[in-house]
Amino acid sequence: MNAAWLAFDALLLAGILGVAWAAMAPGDAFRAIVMFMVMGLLVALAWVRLRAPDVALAEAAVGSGVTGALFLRTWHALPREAGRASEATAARPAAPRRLRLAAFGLAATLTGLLVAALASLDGTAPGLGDAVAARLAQSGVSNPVTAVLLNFRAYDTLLEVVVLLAAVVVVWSLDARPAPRPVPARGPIFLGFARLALPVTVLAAGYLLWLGAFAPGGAFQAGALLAAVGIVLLLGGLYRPGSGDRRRARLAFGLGLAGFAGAGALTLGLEGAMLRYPPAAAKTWILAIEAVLTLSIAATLAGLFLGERSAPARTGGERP
Amino acid sequence: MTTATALLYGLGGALLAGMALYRLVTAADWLRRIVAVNVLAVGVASILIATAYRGPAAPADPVPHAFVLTGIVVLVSTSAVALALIRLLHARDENHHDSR
Amino acid sequence: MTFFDILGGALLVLGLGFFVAGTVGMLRFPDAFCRLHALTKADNLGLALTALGTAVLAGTWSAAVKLALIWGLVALASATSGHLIAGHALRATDRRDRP
Amino acid sequence: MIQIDILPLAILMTSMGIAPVLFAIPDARSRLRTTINLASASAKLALVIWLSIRVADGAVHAARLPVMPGLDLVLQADALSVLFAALSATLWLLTTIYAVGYLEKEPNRNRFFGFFSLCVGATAGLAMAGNLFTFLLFYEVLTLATYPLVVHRGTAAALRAGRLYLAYTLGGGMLVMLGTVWLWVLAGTTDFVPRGVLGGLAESHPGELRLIFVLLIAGLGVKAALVPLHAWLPAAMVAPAPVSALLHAVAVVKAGAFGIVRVVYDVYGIDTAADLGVTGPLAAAACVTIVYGSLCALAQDDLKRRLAYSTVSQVAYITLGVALAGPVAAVGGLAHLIHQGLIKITMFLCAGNLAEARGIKAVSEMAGIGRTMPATMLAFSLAALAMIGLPPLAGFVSKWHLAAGGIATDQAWVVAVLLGSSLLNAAYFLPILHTAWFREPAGAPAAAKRPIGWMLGVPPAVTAALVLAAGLLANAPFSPLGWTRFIISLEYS
Amino acid sequence: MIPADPALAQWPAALVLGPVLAAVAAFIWPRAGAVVGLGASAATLAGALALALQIHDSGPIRTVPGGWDAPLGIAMYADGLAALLLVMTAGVGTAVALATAGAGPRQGTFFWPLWLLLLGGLNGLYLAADAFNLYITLEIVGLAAVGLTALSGTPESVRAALTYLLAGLMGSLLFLLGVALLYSAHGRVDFAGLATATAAGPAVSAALVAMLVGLALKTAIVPLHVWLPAAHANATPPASALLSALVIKGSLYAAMRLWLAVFDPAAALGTLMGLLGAGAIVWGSVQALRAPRLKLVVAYSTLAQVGLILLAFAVAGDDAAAVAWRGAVYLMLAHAVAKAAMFLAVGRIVAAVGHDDLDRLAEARVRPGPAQFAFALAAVSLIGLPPSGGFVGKWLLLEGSIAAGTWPWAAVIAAATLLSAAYMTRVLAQFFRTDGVPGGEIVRPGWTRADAVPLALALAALGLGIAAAGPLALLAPVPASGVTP
Repeated sequence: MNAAWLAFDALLLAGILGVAWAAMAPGDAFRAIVMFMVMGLLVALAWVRLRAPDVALAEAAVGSGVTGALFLRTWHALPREAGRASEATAARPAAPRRLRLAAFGLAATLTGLLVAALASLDGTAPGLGDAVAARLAQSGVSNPVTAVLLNFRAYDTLLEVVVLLAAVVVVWSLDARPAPRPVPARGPIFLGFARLALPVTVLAAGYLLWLGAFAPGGAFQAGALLAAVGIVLLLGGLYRPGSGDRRRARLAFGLGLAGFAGAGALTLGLEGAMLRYPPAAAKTWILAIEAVLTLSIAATLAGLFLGERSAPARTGGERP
Repeated sequence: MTTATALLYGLGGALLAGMALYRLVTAADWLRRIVAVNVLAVGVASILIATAYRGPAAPADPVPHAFVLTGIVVLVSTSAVALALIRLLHARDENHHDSR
Repeated sequence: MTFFDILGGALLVLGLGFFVAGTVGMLRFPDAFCRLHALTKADNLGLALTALGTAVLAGTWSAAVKLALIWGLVALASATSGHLIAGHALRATDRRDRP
Repeated sequence: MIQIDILPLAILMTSMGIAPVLFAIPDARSRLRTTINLASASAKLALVIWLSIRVADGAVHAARLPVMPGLDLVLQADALSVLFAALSATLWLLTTIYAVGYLEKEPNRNRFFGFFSLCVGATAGLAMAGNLFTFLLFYEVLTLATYPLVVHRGTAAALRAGRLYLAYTLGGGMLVMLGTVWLWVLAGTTDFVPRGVLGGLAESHPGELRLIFVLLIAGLGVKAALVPLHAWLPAAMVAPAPVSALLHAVAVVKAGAFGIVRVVYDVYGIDTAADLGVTGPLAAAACVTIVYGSLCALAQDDLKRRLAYSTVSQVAYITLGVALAGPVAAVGGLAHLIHQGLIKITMFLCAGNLAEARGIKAVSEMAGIGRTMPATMLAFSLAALAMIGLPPLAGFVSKWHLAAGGIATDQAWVVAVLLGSSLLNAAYFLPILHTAWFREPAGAPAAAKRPIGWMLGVPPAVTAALVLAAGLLANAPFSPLGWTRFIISLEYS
Repeated sequence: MIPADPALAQWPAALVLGPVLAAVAAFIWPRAGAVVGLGASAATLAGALALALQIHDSGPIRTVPGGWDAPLGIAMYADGLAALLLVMTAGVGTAVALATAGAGPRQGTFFWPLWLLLLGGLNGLYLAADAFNLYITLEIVGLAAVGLTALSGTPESVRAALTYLLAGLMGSLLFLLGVALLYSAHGRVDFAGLATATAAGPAVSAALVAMLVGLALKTAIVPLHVWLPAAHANATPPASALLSALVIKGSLYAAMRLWLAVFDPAAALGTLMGLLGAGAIVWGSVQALRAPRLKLVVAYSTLAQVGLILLAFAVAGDDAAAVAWRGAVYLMLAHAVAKAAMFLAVGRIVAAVGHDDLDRLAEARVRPGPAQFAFALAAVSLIGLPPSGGFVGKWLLLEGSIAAGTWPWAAVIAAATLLSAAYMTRVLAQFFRTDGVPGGEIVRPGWTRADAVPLALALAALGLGIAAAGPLALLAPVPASGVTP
């Protein structure tokens, strides 16, 4: 049985490496993007194998899904014509031989270093699994990953949300000339699908959020799902942002961080330490924070996808 | 590394990182570089996940998982900024062309 | 090895077969439309059988419901995306035909 | 701990403190600027006189501010400080008057006078520096504050001179810094103490101490224009006349010479230095400079260049006096610090007047100028004769002591050097006088450009008078010579 | 598990939370941006000063947000070094904010949230006592910095921002790789634990290399500097000031912290760092001597200055090393203040003259005296001449290298001084040159309020050379092997 599993792992790994290589190979950008998304799914599978379902979910939803969508949107905004494509997207015409050799040297060094390092590990390092397990009861949630993310190392997560906000601030600070907008996918079939699928997806997001407390899931996965809903709405032209929505959007982006940091300040005042929840009410705090985060993350991811200024001003329609 | 599986995926991560670094340096266009960076990140994440693996029976160490979750979100944010910059760059170039 | 295990396994293998067929079609067929044809059929059925097999193996109703839900959503999505892709392909061919 | 003493701080601030004010005053308000300038300059002179009296009474004035662990900014007034401070204070007042007249209606006067007073402030700081660290600080400030004055004209030539000046002085400053840090690491102190602070180190680390000495002297030698570190000085004569006075008499070259005196006497201690065998080479370097400078001066037709090379040669007398390691010679050297300053500033101010009034820049153009500008040329001639060493003028006094000191420390060859250089001095000054007084002007004398107002006329007259006085009244207690004797009595107790 | 004095324990967390919350406010209500930004910066400065005094009196502060102690939880650690950089960041930032308060609408809108995020990120970075925590703060700083770079919106700035982002991303991923290796080797990532953890080996050394290379990318240590000149030379003046004064200090500080607190690297590695530093000094100076544009000269000088700071890594010997570290930190401080002043002054000069083409500056009919004066004063500190912070830092560095008997480094420091003097003089000469003006009267605009900030910063850079006693007292225990468990 074990050998079979190893064979499966090797096969999966080979697939991941192959797809990754294809994703980075020169040539058609669209193909590369699709390959990248495929790699994300395969990696998620591999991580399920390694008993990391939470991460697998996130990788599939965010790493592969949202990132892929972002790539496609950008690819769509870039010109196809060869001559200008190079100017717009190329940093350098092509890699000369010397550069390729140097790059290979670098890559080989890095890989060698890592292989040596990993091979040298004897697995004596205990890690923090036991520490987490020991304190899980006091954490207020039963899913260890959520416990780490929102209680034991909640400060990291707070800063992570700061990164998210920083990203959306930067993206919105760039005033691009209205980039061509994706073709609105209309038609009865799509609409039907949207009517049916979107509510279900929202439901699923809520389910994931609630699930996070004791099983794989949580704010980020749920947020990603909601973001997907938003993106479909926007792409389908089912929802056209008006000029007034810009402030509301900013509000939504800021909300999560405001809530989280506010909770930090509050606990700092009440408990004398940032994000140390009152032991009894830990679960309430965590779920409240996660709920706010989910909405904000969804809005932020959608905002990142849409980009600033162009967005509300832009009207849908065919690209020329 | 505790188990062969972990070692296998860890080495896989190392390989991914190496490949990504090579492509990152040699890639001709921005889009491809961002893809490469993402692959590099996946490589790093794989090493963390492999580190956390304690065999099929025992539960895995959740802390590296939390690290990777954070990393994924950080990376999608950064990628979004990079892609927005690429779009802006293109728009600017186009203006440039129009002005000619 | 109960009867259900065998049944589930068999369903999984059958589903896998459909996936393989779909993939082959995807690779071999000449243009987008044929590929879509191969693909959608294959993965709907393939997924259905896989889901069914998994449900049998899992053996709980809640799991079965979830799997059914997943299958339904995927079926919907693939139908829609198939439609969209076809539309795109059509427009693309139009544009190419234009002088 | 912070230690506050009003007197030294006041002397520093009278020139440094007003610099920002001067910067802020727009060019148009020249009367206001002049008032502030002269008021502070006179105030400073008064304070320095007061200080000298206090020091003569043996009072100790010291202000200190800790900067780094163990390293304090120390302003401490001893007899040697007073000597230098008095010189710069007196000449600053005169030069300021002269500069006001000289720069009438020129642009950037606020910048000029601002940096000018910064320079003099830095000089006061150098004079009162209580340790090598403080000295280094003001040494560099002096460099920085002088650069804008050297390039004041903003011409390509001025900027070239400025670049040369910075290249030399910053290089020198770096050497001083290296030496100071090394000394600090080695000895754990940089304080100026009569007869030195090195104690037993001379036995334990002679090699390192010699290297440090070389670093310090080389660094200071740049400003003191010791050959071969002198090239910046002749080049810098493109600057306006008041700046030349500043460079040659009031501040810069004197700072270098003064630093050498400090290092030899108050860091190493004259005996230690002699034991380390570093004074001999120093004396040799001084002699080389004396002769080389004079030889170069011979070849110059441009008046200011000739004066510049004579400075190179004359300032080395100070170094020589110190390096001879004997009280008598030391008296001569230190006295020359003052005498050379008085003499040389007289000559530069006169040269400036010649250029301003008649546009005369070269010796060859001076034919018959003695008749058209008698007062100026009288002052110039007096100074020239003093420089040659004609008794009873100031130059004679210092040269006499140097020679006597050479004999006292049985290094009779010094006498030869002094005689030789005096002959050379005569050889390049007497022709000037001859041309000025006895030659017929070739063709019509150069037309008058502008009249010499009192602001341009009085300062050289006063300095010339001082040159005379310093010679005649050499034995009075507060004469340069008398004060020098007082200092040396402390150093060679 | 619970810190000794809760009142004390709140400072570090508050210094991170405050700016972050302010950033959200400034983002949601753009109109209030300037008010919120200025207020938050000033408040942060006050808080940082209070913390510094606190530490000066009663030693380092260690707190655990969340109440879960390391290694499971995250520790925040504030010692003199951290406090000094906190004050530096808030101080310079407040000054730059004051200078920006009157800038254009778009800058107004987005400058404030970006700056406040940067401030929060840097504060978190200085206070981090946990490798992964450090990684996230690095990302915050990196993103905010990219945003500031692109703020001017010119194609050059956008391209520069993209390159910068990619370099920074590469760097932080290498850093994360190091964190992963550390965790896999030690099973923990808190500094205190890592410092005491015994098990070394390939994994740990690989981690050290990966982290140092990553941070070198972010700090623009030659030869990993390619992104810096374009980024710093094409951003708006306030952005350039923040980028060169503060942002690169963040990653440099991280490297310093890891070097002192977590690893005990081999002497050979230190020498290598020293060599890199020397290379950076030469390369940066030569480029600054040849750069055609004023802003480029200033940008390249940053490379050389960072190189100088790197020399501290090379000086061995216990006491000597301590002195050298103090010198390096003080150089960081002085460079931050002086470089901010310089970029703001350049901004004023360019605004007045209309271009920053160095060779044509001598022909300019407009001579913005105050700005040029500020530039010159800042140059004095950057060259390291007394009385200035640069001089004090350089003195300590020299003292360290001489005490350790490592003469080559002393020579390098001397060379660095003269080189920097050379390229700064190249600029100053253009200011004094007047005979190149093609006819006509030279215009000398007087003082305006906008000159106040650069001038004040430049004077502060000089003041650091006189009032060095206080800051150095804070640094006294460096290197107390960084973080005490």
